[in-house]
Amino acid sequence: MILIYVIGILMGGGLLALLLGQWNRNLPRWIALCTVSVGFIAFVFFWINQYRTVNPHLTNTWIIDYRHDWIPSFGISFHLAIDGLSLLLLVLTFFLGVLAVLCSWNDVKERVGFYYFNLLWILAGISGVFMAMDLFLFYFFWEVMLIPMYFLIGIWGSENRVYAAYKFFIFTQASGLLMLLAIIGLYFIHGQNTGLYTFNYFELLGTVIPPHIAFWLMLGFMIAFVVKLPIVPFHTWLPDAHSEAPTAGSLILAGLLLKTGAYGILRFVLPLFPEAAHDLAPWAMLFGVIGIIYGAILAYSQTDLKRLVAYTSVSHMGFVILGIFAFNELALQGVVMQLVTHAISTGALFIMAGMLKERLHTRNINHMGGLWTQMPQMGAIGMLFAMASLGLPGLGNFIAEFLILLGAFKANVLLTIIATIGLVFSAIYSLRIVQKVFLGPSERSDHVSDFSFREIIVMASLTLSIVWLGLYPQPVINTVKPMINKLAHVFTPENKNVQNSYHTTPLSTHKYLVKK
Amino acid sequence: MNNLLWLVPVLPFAGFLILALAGKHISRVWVAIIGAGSVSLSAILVLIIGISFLSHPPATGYYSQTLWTWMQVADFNPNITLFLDALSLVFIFVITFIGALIHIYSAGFMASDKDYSRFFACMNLFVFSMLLLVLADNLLLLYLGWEGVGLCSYLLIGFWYENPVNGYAARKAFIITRIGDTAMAIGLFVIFYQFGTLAIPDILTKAPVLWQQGASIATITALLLLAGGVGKSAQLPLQTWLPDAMAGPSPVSALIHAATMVTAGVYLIARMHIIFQLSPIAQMIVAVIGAATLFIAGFSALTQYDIKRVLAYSTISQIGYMFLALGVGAWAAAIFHFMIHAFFKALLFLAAGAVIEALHHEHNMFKMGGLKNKLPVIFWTFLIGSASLAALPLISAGFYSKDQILWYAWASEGGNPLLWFIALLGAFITAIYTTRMMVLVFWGEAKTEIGHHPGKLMTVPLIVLAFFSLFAGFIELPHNFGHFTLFSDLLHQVLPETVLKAGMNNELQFQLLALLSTFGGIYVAYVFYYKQPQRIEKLKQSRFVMNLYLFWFSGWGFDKLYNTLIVRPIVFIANVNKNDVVDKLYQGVTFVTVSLYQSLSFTQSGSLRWYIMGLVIGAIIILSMQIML
Amino acid sequence: MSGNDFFALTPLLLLAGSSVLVMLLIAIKLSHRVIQLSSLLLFIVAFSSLFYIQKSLPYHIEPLLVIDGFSVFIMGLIIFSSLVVNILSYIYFEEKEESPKEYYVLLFLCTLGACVLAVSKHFVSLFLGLEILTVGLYALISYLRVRHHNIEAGIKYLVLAAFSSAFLLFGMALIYLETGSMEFSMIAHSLRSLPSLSPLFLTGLGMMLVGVGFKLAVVPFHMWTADVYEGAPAPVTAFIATASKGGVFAVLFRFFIMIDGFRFNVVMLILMCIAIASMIIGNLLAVQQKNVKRILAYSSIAHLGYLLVAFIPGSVMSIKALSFYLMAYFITTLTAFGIVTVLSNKETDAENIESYKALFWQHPILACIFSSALLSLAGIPLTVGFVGKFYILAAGLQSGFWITALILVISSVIGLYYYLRIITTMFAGQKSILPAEEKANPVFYMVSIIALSVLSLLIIWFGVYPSGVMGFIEYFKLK
Amino acid sequence: MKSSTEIVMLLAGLLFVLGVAGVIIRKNIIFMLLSVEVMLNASGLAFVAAGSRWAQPDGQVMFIFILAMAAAEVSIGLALILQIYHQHKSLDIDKLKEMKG
Repeated sequence: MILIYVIGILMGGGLLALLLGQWNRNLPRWIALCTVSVGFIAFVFFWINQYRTVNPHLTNTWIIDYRHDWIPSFGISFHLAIDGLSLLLLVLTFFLGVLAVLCSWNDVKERVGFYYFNLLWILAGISGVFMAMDLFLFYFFWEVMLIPMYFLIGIWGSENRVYAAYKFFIFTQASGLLMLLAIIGLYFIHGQNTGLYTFNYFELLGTVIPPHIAFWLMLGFMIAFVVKLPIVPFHTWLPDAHSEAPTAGSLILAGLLLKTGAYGILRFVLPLFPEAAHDLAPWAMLFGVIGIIYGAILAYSQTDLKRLVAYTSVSHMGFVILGIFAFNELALQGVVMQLVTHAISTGALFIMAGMLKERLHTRNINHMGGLWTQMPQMGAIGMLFAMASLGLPGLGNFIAEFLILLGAFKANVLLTIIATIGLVFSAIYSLRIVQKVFLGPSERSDHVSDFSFREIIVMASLTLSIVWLGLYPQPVINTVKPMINKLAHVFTPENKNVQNSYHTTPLSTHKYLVKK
Repeated sequence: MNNLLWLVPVLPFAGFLILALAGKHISRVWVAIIGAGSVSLSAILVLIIGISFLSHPPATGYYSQTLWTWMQVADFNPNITLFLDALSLVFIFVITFIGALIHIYSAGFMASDKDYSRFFACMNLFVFSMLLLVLADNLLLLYLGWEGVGLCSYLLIGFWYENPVNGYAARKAFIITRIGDTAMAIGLFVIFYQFGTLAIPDILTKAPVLWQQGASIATITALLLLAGGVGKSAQLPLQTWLPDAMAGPSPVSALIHAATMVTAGVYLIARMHIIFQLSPIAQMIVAVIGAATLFIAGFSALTQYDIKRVLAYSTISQIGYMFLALGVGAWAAAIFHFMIHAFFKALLFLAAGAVIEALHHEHNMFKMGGLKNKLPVIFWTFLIGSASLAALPLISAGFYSKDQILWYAWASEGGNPLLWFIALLGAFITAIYTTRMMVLVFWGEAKTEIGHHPGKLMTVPLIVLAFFSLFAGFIELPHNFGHFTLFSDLLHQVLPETVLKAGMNNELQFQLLALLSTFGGIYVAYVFYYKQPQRIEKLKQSRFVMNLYLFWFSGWGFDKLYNTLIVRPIVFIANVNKNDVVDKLYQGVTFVTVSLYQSLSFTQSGSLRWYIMGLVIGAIIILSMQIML
Repeated sequence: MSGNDFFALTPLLLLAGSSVLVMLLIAIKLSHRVIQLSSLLLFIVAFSSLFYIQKSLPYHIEPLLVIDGFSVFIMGLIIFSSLVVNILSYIYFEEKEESPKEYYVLLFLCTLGACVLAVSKHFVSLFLGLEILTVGLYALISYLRVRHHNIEAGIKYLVLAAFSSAFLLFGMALIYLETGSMEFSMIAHSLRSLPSLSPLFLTGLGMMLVGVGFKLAVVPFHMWTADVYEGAPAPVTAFIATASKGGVFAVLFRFFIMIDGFRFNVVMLILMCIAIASMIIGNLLAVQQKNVKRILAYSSIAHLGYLLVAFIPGSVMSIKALSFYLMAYFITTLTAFGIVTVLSNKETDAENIESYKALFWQHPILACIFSSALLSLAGIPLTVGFVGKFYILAAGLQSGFWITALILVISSVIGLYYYLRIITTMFAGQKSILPAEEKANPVFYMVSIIALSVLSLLIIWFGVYPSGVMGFIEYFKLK
Repeated sequence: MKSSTEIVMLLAGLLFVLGVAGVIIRKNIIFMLLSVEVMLNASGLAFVAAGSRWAQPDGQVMFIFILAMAAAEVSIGLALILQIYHQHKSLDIDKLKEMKG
């Protein structure tokens, strides 16, 4: 039930903020803060409990399962369930949610109620995406998070916001609709095979799909996820959306929305279409590597700080796709780490870009420089996160990238080597950020203030998290371990051979097994 | 006492944390005390641990201490484990001991800097990372230290960040070393999939079992690790960053870019020596790289006018010697040279720093001169350092370490006459540029007024280092000259002994030749720079010599080469593609949509007759489809 | 005709009677307000009579009419939309027209025509219903006769409608000639005995498609749509977009079901082409359109294309999907035009997109209602439009019509752009400092807004919890 | 099929096409309406012919409906035309192009 309550609290809090925002400007942000904090605390406690009590080698990976009929005539149910991966991402969602509320504390001055309404509803949609175990419901939440995001960018963004909002919405919507087609296709294939028409994820897992159809259905799912992720060449919405969105919007976009794409691939594409995914793997990895390099080169040439960071996201997400399609436990664990650490490090960079914008009224790094003198704290933190972004050992991103590359090396040596070269490029652009913003001769004579107390809280929590993840990532690894193990199990070569002997038996108790 | 090992890196780290978090609120004295004190404490601790390690050597030859499991994924489970054996003992001794001296020196040197606490924070962080590097039990932890020292090097080179040139040098250093690191990371992948572990002891035991002598996988792995070492140790072809790195404060150059970090490559190769031994080709390449580097860096050093750049090129060249030694299988000799080099090069940099500060930040040697009497302490310590660098026979420590390398370059299994000859030539050049530097700085007439004299905090470390530069060599004497092998005995617990070719016993001749080359070099420099400086001017009139001079001066044109081949094309592509060519695709889609809209909207002309026409045409199409199909 | 026949025809009789009654009320010079309220009451009575006759379903009145679950459902939709249009009409006509009363008579007649279409199963009743509807619409469209646009729209609609009616009639005549019957089931019967389809029959079917296609405003018979929507008074536009199309679509569907037209590959191919062209061209035409009424017109072309996507498979799922989507489309379109109506002032309709600027900050409620309608038209979740679109895709994919489904998806992305454009306009700009203008009829204004709020709540309610409605539709299955 | 039906149907078709051509060609609204009437009557004729083929009265019933409908249409049409003339002082259909795009 906690799952329902969480979504309910977020949506309710949003409505409350909207209504009370009419007559008090301060109330909405306190409501938002309380709402998100409650969710965060609830999930952290839940996680700690879970972590203590549950054995990571357990076969049943599901922690909570809640189900209620929704549209029975279509076999659609309001089915929420979480396993380690979902739990982890939910904790992340609420963590960044709290930060998003905090970092827009003074940023937003107009239409405060509506702003926090949108913020909370985005979080609700994202939480829903991470919990939904009914494909229809999943799509539902997938789209629900878009509209408030559209408003967030379109109303509170900077100069070019309308264009960015359109672009964001149309890209994600177009790809999402293709996924809807694939979902319905899967629904009918499953129904025609078994006579049971349902959108239930667990039922659909065992669907026997003719290979050529499976490939197209998988592409339908993939397109939605790779646009969200994003993978070159579907990435062009991202720099615009990120750079035009308000700080909290960029934070949520980079920290959470992109993660839903990776989550979707892990949760749906691989288990539902293992063989098609297997066929796609070399291409997916290739595009991942192209993304790594291409994103990095583009990041290097940007002069708009937020745009620059946005392109680094493209580069980092290339690692994610590379890792996912390496299909082994190392890489997949790396991917999960990458999701978490990228959310933190890129989120921090966006927050910092927002703070700089607030102080300097520009995002152009050519107009910055020498800020260390006046803002040593921000300089140090900025340096730290630039280092995180280039994958410095000891910080979380390194663990993620190293595990991904280590895993991917097993799958494809050549591509991994090229991807590793991407690390050099990441050093180039990260150091460029530091150099242009904080180092060099001071460009300004007026006073620029360093962190305020609220900002220190925000940045300190991010810093602690990234260092913690860099030095002791085991809690994260253990939490997702059962899920990842199961997933990796599907793709181990020995298993494939075993599978061939299963050839004639259409039904098997194991949900993730590959069937021909 | 061994179980206090964790404190050795933790002390400087604690210093870093205190200075980083509260540096603004601590007085400068306390900053110095915390900064230098933490490293000094750790140096003392190392002494204690070292004594206990030597007096009660562990049965396995090493001592390891697991702090916690870093992560555990599938069969990949690196720990945060510290690992102490003879090799790492030597390194942590050098790091903490020289580190402490340099910290003390810095307390005086940086006294007037506004970012005092930031400097010490970074220095402490560096010591921590470097200790982690050499104490790491597995390659991943080593990599952590490896990148950590890179970060600190970056931070400290660019310490005076207001000047963009420093920032550029810092970035160059970081990025070029990162190229090597990347190759090393790939090497780690290979190792992991070959041995299923990254723990160094396991790798070293498994390698000879799993791999054939001369197996190509061994070569590949060794070369990938070598690439890492080459980057960090500024060897050919990744040597270009080190001369620029001199933009940092002199203590930084002394600690990071002379004594410790740049020798990390030497440490790595020595640490993974079994893999290198399995691949004679790779080992040969190490030797060749070392020889080529020492040669070209020597010539470049000859032409510099910036005192720190001379020292930088000389560092590259000296590390070349160490690589050469590693390559020919003279493992202990390489480590010995590392230690001696750490002493005298740290000394030289610190003394140079004192000179530079005394002369109002004047780096140009040609504007110095006549300091012999004005800065006597500096002069004498610098002289001792130079003697060691030039390997002045018998009395300097440098002679003992370098002579060993020269001998092994000829006589060991992997050695050959060509390598030996290059090394000898290198020694000759070393003597020339060292003497040139001495002459230009300390003799002749004074060209710049002296500002303030170095205080006690600065001179005491110089004197201590000078002492070691003179006498540290006596712990390892040549076979025909006392045959005192304290140091190599210690190291041979870890590293294999050097195998000599058959029938090599005429070591004396080679020592004499080395001696000759040193004195020859000193004489040449004496003639050209002291006796008849006009000869140089005369030589420079020749076009060829001038071009050669400029070529050497620019570090053999490597910077230019890399700029044209790699940097410029990438920057060009990046700038051309700034607006993302992929986006054009989507703009094209938009354009098509809008043009379709415009042409369709043209059909909505508002004319009823046109609408009727449309209706009729539609009807005709439908009817003809009905009937035709 | 027996008593039972009359019983079954209660809704139609009520509608017909209402028109006479209203005429009488006008004759005794009652005020506009009274006329409006009484006609509202009569619509409610007619609507509730639908529940009343349910028990006796299905009921055939040979040979012309059949009253079954499907027709009752469609009639319900039609009467409901007329009811809403009726509510919206008061404030619209009160300030623009000195004699607005006869409007209600025409509205009843048009509703009657549309309802007759929904129950007809014979060419004669089809023709009658269609013409009652169309002739009434001519007058409604040009009701504000002093406005140039109204008259222009009226004459365009008149000429084209008559022209296409001629096609329809000629087509019917050909089919009658070939099959010897004008009753759908008899036609089906005689078709079954024929070895192959004769060209005359096919020609007839084709010509009928032209006629019906015009009424539905599908490509290539769509060109009148924008002009008529723009020119007609906003409430009438709402009526054209909903009730008139719903009736025609119902009869087309019944015709195809009864003659089992889904087996004629050529016809289906043509319908597919029409569907595809409607979706693409309809959406493209709206891309940069500045006039909101025209945007909604073009979007209605696309939506009819979507409906055809569900129509083509002709499966059981199709019926449900069509019913659901028609309902979704009705509610949404009524809401959208309702907003246009409410925002219109005495001189002009609120059709320029610029007049919606900063609406969100001036009339947040109206803006929210309009946004919900637009998002529903765009098919975004949380709205009924999404469930409808999902239903259509499901119906299409169930029978393997991937191409039409794919085109639907792609074209709805284009559609998204212009819906978003309106929404963006509403959110753009700042709150103006001008005081809100005084409304002439605050009570009716409030009533209209309440009605629209209810509609938009329905949009969201059905979007979040569609299973109730789905069960309801299931209950009204055809046959 | 009886040959007389065929001939009548041909005539109806011819009339229909004539009507279509008339609507397309004429620019005067009144003539356009007239042409539409021709088309409608052609359809009526076709119904009569079809009814006679099957010896049913239905075709003629339909014809009467068509007549009634045509009359209603023309009456509204003429009213509109009056209004147009009133506003535009012209019956040229090509001048009625205020709405487009």
